[in-house]
Amino acid sequence: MSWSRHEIAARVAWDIPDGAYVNLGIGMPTLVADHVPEGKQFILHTENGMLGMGRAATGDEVDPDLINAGKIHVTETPGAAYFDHAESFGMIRGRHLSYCVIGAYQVSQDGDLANWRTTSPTVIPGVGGAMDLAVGARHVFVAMDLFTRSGECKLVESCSYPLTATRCVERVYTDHGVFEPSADGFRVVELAGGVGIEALRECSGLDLVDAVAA
Amino acid sequence: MSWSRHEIAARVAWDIPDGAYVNLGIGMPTLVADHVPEGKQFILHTENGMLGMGRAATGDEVDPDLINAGKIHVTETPGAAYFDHAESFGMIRGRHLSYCVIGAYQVSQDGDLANWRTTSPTVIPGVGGAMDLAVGARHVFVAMDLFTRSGECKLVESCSYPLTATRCVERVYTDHGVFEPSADGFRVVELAGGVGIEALRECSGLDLVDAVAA
Amino acid sequence: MAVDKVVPSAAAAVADIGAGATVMISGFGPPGQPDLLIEALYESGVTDLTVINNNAGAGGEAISELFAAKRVRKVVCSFPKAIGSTVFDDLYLAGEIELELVPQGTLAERIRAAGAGVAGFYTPTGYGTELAEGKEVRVLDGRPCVFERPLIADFALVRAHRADTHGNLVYRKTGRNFGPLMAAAAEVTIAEVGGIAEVGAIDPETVVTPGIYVDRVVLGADAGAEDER
Amino acid sequence: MAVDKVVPSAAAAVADIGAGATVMISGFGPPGQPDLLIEALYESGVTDLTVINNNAGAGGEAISELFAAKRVRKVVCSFPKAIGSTVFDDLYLAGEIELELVPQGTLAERIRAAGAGVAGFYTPTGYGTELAEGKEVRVLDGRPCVFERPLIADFALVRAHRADTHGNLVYRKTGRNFGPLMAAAAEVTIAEVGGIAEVGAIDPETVVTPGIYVDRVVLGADAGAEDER
Repeated sequence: MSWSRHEIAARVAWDIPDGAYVNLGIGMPTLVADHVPEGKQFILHTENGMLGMGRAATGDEVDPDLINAGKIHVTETPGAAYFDHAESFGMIRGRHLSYCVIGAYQVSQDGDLANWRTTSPTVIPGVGGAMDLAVGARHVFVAMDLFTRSGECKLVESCSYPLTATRCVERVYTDHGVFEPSADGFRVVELAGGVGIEALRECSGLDLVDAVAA
Repeated sequence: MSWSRHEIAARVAWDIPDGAYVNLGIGMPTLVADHVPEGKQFILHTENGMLGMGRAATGDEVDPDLINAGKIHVTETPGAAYFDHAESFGMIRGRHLSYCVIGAYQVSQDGDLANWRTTSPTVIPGVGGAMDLAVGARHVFVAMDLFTRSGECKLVESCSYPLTATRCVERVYTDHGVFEPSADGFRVVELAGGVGIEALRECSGLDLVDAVAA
Repeated sequence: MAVDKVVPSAAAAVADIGAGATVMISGFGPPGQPDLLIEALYESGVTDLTVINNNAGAGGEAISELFAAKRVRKVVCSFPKAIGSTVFDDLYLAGEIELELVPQGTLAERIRAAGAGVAGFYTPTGYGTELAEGKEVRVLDGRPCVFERPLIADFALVRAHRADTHGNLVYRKTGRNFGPLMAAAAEVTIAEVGGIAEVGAIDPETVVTPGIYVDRVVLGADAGAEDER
Repeated sequence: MAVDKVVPSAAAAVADIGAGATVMISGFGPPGQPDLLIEALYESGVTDLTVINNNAGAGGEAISELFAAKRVRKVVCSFPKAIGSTVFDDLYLAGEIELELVPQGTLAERIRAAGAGVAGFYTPTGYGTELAEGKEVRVLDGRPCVFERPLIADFALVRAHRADTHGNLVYRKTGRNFGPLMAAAAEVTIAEVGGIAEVGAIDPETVVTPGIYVDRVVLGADAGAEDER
């Protein structure tokens, strides 16, 4: 059976070490914060100028001056720090952030990432901090469904959507398993229960390398 | 009679407007702070990370963590701010500092400045913040004696000492008068009492332009 | 004379922003957005502006009004899409506004470069993407990088938490964002603040924007009795 | 596990600094100089160092000892001349140490660039002088500028006023100087501090160096009973 969004998030959290400085994108990546394994602490970065971000604010916790990059009201944890945008993106671009977890439209087997715009001419383009995170974080993890709603595989030989950054993705966590871009094509690191590598090869049209630990 | 060091400093202070952000070099330029005309306030910058520097500290005022760029213990004035070296020199290079007043070995009639090293092979070179201040401050004023101890004029056609920056000096305040580099040679803006322009032309070998206000 | 940068009204503070001016506006979402100054800019009737902001009309009515009234010729931003507003979208799709889209970190760094006198820099961000098309690329330490230039403005409108009369500023939480960068990058910087203190009331160790970068200080509409002088 | 970057001794903190390492040392004069860490570095016996510091042995005995013992192969600084010390001068004139002289603002900006992932930049500083000889020059906005590269280090030894256990740092007065820049520019950053507080004890608004840049925290010799935990 394929993994749920929460199971994907938990799988990502499992791979991030204790004490890591982590930036979580909007959507499925945000769920990673809810699945930090016991005994681990992640320090969350939000690119609008904060380290030590806490969970979403509720009720009286809402402070009009405290939002995350998704413009959601959040809380502050002990040891937090505020800084300006130059410092925040210097931190990203300067490779200080240990992990970022982001969504994607497509990931190519070279590790190219497409996650900032589709090619629709009626959609206003907006890039935000996606390109900075993709080139800057030491480890770029993608969390996404393996297939689009119309059934197309989001792991591709080469991206047809506009690129966010080249050769940046280290791992892709999906509902069907965990994949790693490599020179020989995608390596299949782990499969959700009941998912067969042969079936995936067929749907995706990709030469998948079986790297599932015995 | 030629001007004293204090008279030169007072003359510089006269030309700096109220509310200016000013960096004062070591030596004669430092004296400018002692001659701020009544009704004016200068906000002093020291490149080791402070705005709102006060006078030299004495007795109990000495704080081991509070020195100026000359490594002298100083005081803090109301409205002071501390910042790091990148901010301090960004402030300088970004043309936020309205005035800097510095000493010089030589100033050329094009406004080139030589003030960081002589050509002696046994002297250790050290540049500090001289080059940054010379290119960055909106108005670069030089305060110096017009002649070296051995009688050579420090205003020159072109500098023989290593340059600090090209075409940066706006005015030169000396014991014999005030000079401005210009395309036509040095303009003599003001002369100390008893100093004749003809005599200066003779000593200096320069084509001085008489621009003394009638 | 004692330095005092406090201006009596937002209207007076923005009065010399003329047609064709380039104006930076701080803020990321509502935090850090100078609402009163943006409103005063709108009321002034000024046209043909170039606006540098992280967004393009998101996070506040005042800034959306400015766009809706077609006072903005061009916007430089990282994320023009606004939740709950189609003002920019409609103008853009109708070809009535120019958009320069810049990755958020490059936007911040270009503004920082303007303030810090850095004439240009190389960044890995954007390499190989359509946002770097036509830009110079150079391989440095084995990594292809894109050449970027400073973003300078005639005016910066920034929002801070408190000021003193010298224009020293402190911010509050994620309201800091672009404020300190923009304050340094414009010829004239106008700060809207939640409170104004006498000089000396802000701990010199905690000042974020030193007064050297600030030309005018205006009390925000929300400040009310918060003027501490 | 709760994040805790406090290391029991300066000796332990510098133990992995090996021969040939590039080490940044904060300080401008005595303020901001990590005396205990420099002493521990000296005691460790490590050789063949490249030191990046504003000076070269000025402002403290510990750093002069390091030079005098010929442990430093090269120094990158803006002002090697020390008042009351000829240690560096003698080595330099004897050709026993390499000197890379950098204008102070360019030194700061190159360190800042390393920390902020800027691969290179153009500055007007130094143009037309012997310190720019051999460097690429480019005219930008009508002004000739010099191309400069980031200064990266293996280790940074910085001095701060206080830390919390996450490595968040605050500085004191002109002791701030190069500390925040160097902390971000090195692979491993070790902070010597005057006091260590529990996490949460430092106001998040006043943190100057966020803990993300700091790997190890050591209590300075002067701190004594100032450990607030």
